[in-house]
Amino acid sequence: MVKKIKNLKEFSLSNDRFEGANLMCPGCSHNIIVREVLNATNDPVIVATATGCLEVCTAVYPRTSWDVSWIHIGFENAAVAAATVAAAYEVMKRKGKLPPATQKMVDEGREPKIVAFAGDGGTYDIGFQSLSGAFERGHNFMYVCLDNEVYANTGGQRSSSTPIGASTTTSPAGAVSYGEKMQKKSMVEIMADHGAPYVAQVSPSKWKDLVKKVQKGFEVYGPVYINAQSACTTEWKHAPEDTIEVSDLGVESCVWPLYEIINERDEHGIIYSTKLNITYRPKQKIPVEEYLAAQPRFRHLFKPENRHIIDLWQKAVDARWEYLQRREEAGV
Amino acid sequence: MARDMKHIDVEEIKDLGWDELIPGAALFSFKEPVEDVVEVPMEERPYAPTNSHEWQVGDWRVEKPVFNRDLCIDCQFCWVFCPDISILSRDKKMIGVIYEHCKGCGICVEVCPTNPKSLLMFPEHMDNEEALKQWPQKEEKKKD
Amino acid sequence: MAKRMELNEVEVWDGNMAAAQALRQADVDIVAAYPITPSTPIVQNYSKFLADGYVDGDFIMVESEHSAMSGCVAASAAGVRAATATSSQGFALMVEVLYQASGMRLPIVLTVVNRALAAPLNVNGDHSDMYLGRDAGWINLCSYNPQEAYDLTLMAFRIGEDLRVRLPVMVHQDGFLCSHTAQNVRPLQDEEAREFVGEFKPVNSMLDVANPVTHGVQTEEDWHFEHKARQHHDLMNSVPVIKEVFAEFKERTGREYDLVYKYKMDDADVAIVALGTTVESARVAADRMREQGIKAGVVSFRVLRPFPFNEIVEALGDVKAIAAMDRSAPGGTFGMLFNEISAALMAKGKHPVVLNYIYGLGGRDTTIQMLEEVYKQLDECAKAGEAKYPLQQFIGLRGPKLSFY
Amino acid sequence: MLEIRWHSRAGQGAVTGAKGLADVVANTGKYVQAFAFYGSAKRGAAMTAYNRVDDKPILNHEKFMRPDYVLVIDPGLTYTADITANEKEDTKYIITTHLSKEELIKSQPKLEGKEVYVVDCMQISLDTIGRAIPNTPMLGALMKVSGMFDLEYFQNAMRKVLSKFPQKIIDANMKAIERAYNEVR
Repeated sequence: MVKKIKNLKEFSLSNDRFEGANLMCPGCSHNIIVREVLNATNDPVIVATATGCLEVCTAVYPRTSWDVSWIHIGFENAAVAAATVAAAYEVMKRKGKLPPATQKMVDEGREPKIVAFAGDGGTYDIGFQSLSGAFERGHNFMYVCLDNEVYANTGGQRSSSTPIGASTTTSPAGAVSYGEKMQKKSMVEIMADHGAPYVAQVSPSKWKDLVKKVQKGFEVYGPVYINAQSACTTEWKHAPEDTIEVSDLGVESCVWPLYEIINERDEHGIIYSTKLNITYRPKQKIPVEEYLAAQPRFRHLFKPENRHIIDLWQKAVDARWEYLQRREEAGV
Repeated sequence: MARDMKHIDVEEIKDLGWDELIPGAALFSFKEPVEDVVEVPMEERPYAPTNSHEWQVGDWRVEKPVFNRDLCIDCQFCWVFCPDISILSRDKKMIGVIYEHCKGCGICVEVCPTNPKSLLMFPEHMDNEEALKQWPQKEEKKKD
Repeated sequence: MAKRMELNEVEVWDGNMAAAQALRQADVDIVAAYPITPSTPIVQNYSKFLADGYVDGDFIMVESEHSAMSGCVAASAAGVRAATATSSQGFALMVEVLYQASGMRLPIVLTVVNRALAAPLNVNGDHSDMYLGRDAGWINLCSYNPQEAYDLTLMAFRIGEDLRVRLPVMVHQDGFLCSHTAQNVRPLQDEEAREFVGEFKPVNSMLDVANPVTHGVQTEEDWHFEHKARQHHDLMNSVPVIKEVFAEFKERTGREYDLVYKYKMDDADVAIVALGTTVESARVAADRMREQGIKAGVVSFRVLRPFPFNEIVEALGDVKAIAAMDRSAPGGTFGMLFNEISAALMAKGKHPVVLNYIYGLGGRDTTIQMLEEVYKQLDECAKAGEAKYPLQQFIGLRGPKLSFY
Repeated sequence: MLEIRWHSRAGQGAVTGAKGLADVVANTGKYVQAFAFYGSAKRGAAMTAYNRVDDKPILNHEKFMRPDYVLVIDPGLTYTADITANEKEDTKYIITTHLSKEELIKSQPKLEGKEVYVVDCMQISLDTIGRAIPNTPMLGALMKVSGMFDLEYFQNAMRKVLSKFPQKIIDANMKAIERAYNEVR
């Protein structure tokens, strides 16, 4: 059942199912994303979380910060965990063996929403196999990647989501290095190419866009992938109060474009239409340099010998933005 | 015998022996069933003592946000962007800061659109009454 | 509702079919699995049962064994019955999640068709995978033939799901020697089996939206130890439940199981201790030895974990010489059976000669003649009252004799 | 205890044959065992399958066997496989071949002086079933040579074993069994 959210005031009527006094860093985007996702629906939610900051900070014995059922198994298996909970739910529903309170919800048309949260390490890297498998199998669940582009939980090591030029603890900038050497991979397209009915990229700073996409994701049957920008005060090294501003800089510079890919499928799962929609278009695209300058993880790029990496960044972002616009125009 | 982790007194938890633990280290959110949690505001929920709602992290703060009701337009930016569920908002009205859960990140202040802001950071030790007295005046828009 | 399968009083099933039939009859809600030789036919048979309408649950063909066990953990925490099967490398890939399953106290059933671990790659049977997982906090049940693989798989659900236990259970069978060897099996009819296994009783089900529960928490030095202690305590205390289930099964079928398996041990001077199909082959060898006047017996673990300390000492305490036969590369020490049996005997003040034989790795044939040779060596030691051979010998090996200690 | 070793190529049905035989024998109240050796080799590779039959439960799990019967269902294996391995004095050989017994022994001298029977299971299976699956005809020949069961009893029992197959296939197999039963020399 879709929750009606016309504006932020209406959204603020939501009763959170995620609790404070968890142990996440002050100013952490993960928490903001989790709140926005959970508050996007009034249906019951069941959560699986990969090992990572969110997991180690919200279920530290003897306290839980979750008012929904929650499971953590390992680093690499949040997708299969959520997918199998979804499968178990469907078996029990078919057999008529759901717990009474759950059955009551189902009877009211409020089926539980099953959501996996994982960081980019648990998604782009170690959890990719489990994620790919679960999407190929088509389970009915939502996977939200909290993408802070680094292994924040273990102390800031590079992941395959770390963007070029970022200084991390395993790709540090130094006398002869500008930091991370690789471009990050495009998880949104990779997951869309699994044939998932709905895939989107979001930023917590654009809360309405995020909530709308999550709601769309909850409405389709099948696996849904949401790639959420998650500015990390500790590893991006910006001040905690600047989390939303840094996120916005990412969106407004098109470093973090907000878009969705919809694979429309017939009853046999055959895709008859793929559409990419850009859901937010900056009024005036700001230079990437401003985004980079806001984050000390890129500080060294402003040295003369590394300026070319900033130019490279701008080129890459422009090319990508162009690509997205062309796809949108072409309706593919 | 495993102790009932839904009802145990918070003070007792840390003294539990191995034989009193729930098998599998499961934790419960509530003391009793809550059929439809989204219909129950936090202040009315039967939280189990093991719910972090019953805990506090306020001592993490160096500075605290102070809320000025007189200036607030109830836009709810602070509510939506608060990472720590520490902005108490009811019936579309901003009520105040839950200091037990606020870690003092300052996002609420940054996103506050009023002029002057309706939320500002003040030293942790300062009285809120005192802070309100020191509230700055409206900032004139700089001319280019 | 699943269709009923008409079964003959005597079926000729291999170990894989026996295990698959037990999973079918147990009405498992979620089987999440990945193929690997030699356990593959279990999930093939199971998916055929599903295709023909004999299974009401879901069968999820996942993309790895890691996901197979992760899926079982999630399903079990969701509050449904979950099971899977694996071998060897697949088992190794599952290991991380085996600990999650037991730590979260989820009564998953895993049928393990034992096979060697690479390198070099080998698809045949030995006990390397069993040994790899023995500290994972699971109840370990051992079968020696297809009938037992069937019986123990049914019983595994009852034992693991008992509210006094709530632990995952592995049922081991030998790769090929059991899994691909068809023998007479007397199955229960579907309704008898279902009645015996009973309905799954969810505990802290994630699907109960009115009672949110958090599974898989983080504990640090202030809590981890207590939780592991609780887990070990409950594993150790599963023994009475295992015995109850064995007793009830005997009442229904006449087939008797005990923590420790004994053959002709009442008056035995020498004994072979082994696992898997070798236990039965050793019976043949023991009978031949007795024809030659050597009082030979056989002992095995029906329940490897929890370790039946008193029972194993009772079984072996009066024996003069014992062969601990380990079918797993010992990796720089004695084999597991040697270490555990010797420790148990010593702790109870018993000092028989104990020899360690490493045998049958990678499916190398274990012949009756080879077992007879072992008995003959034991007989010499028994008569001499001391070890007349190196404490660790590799047998059935080409090339010069290999021994240690 | 009666022990049987099958020589076959993967895909020719030796395992199915061994299990089918076990099924039939188990129905008479006897104890059976049917197993095979596998490597990672695929269809076409030489392989062996085994049966044990006894009046009491079979405990022996050694792969080593001194067979009472050696069944060779692929003609080529007579020359390339070690079909006389671990033979006993009275081991009986039933060999698929288009040759006469004398011709066969001449072509494979190590069968000299042994109790050898020949039957062309390949041709029979091609004629009756339409495919080179020489396992069921070999069982027909084994019945004749061993006297284990009479033809009619065995055919009835095999009908049950094959019951999941279409009637046409069952009928073809029955014909194959009967021909081999009558043609084995």
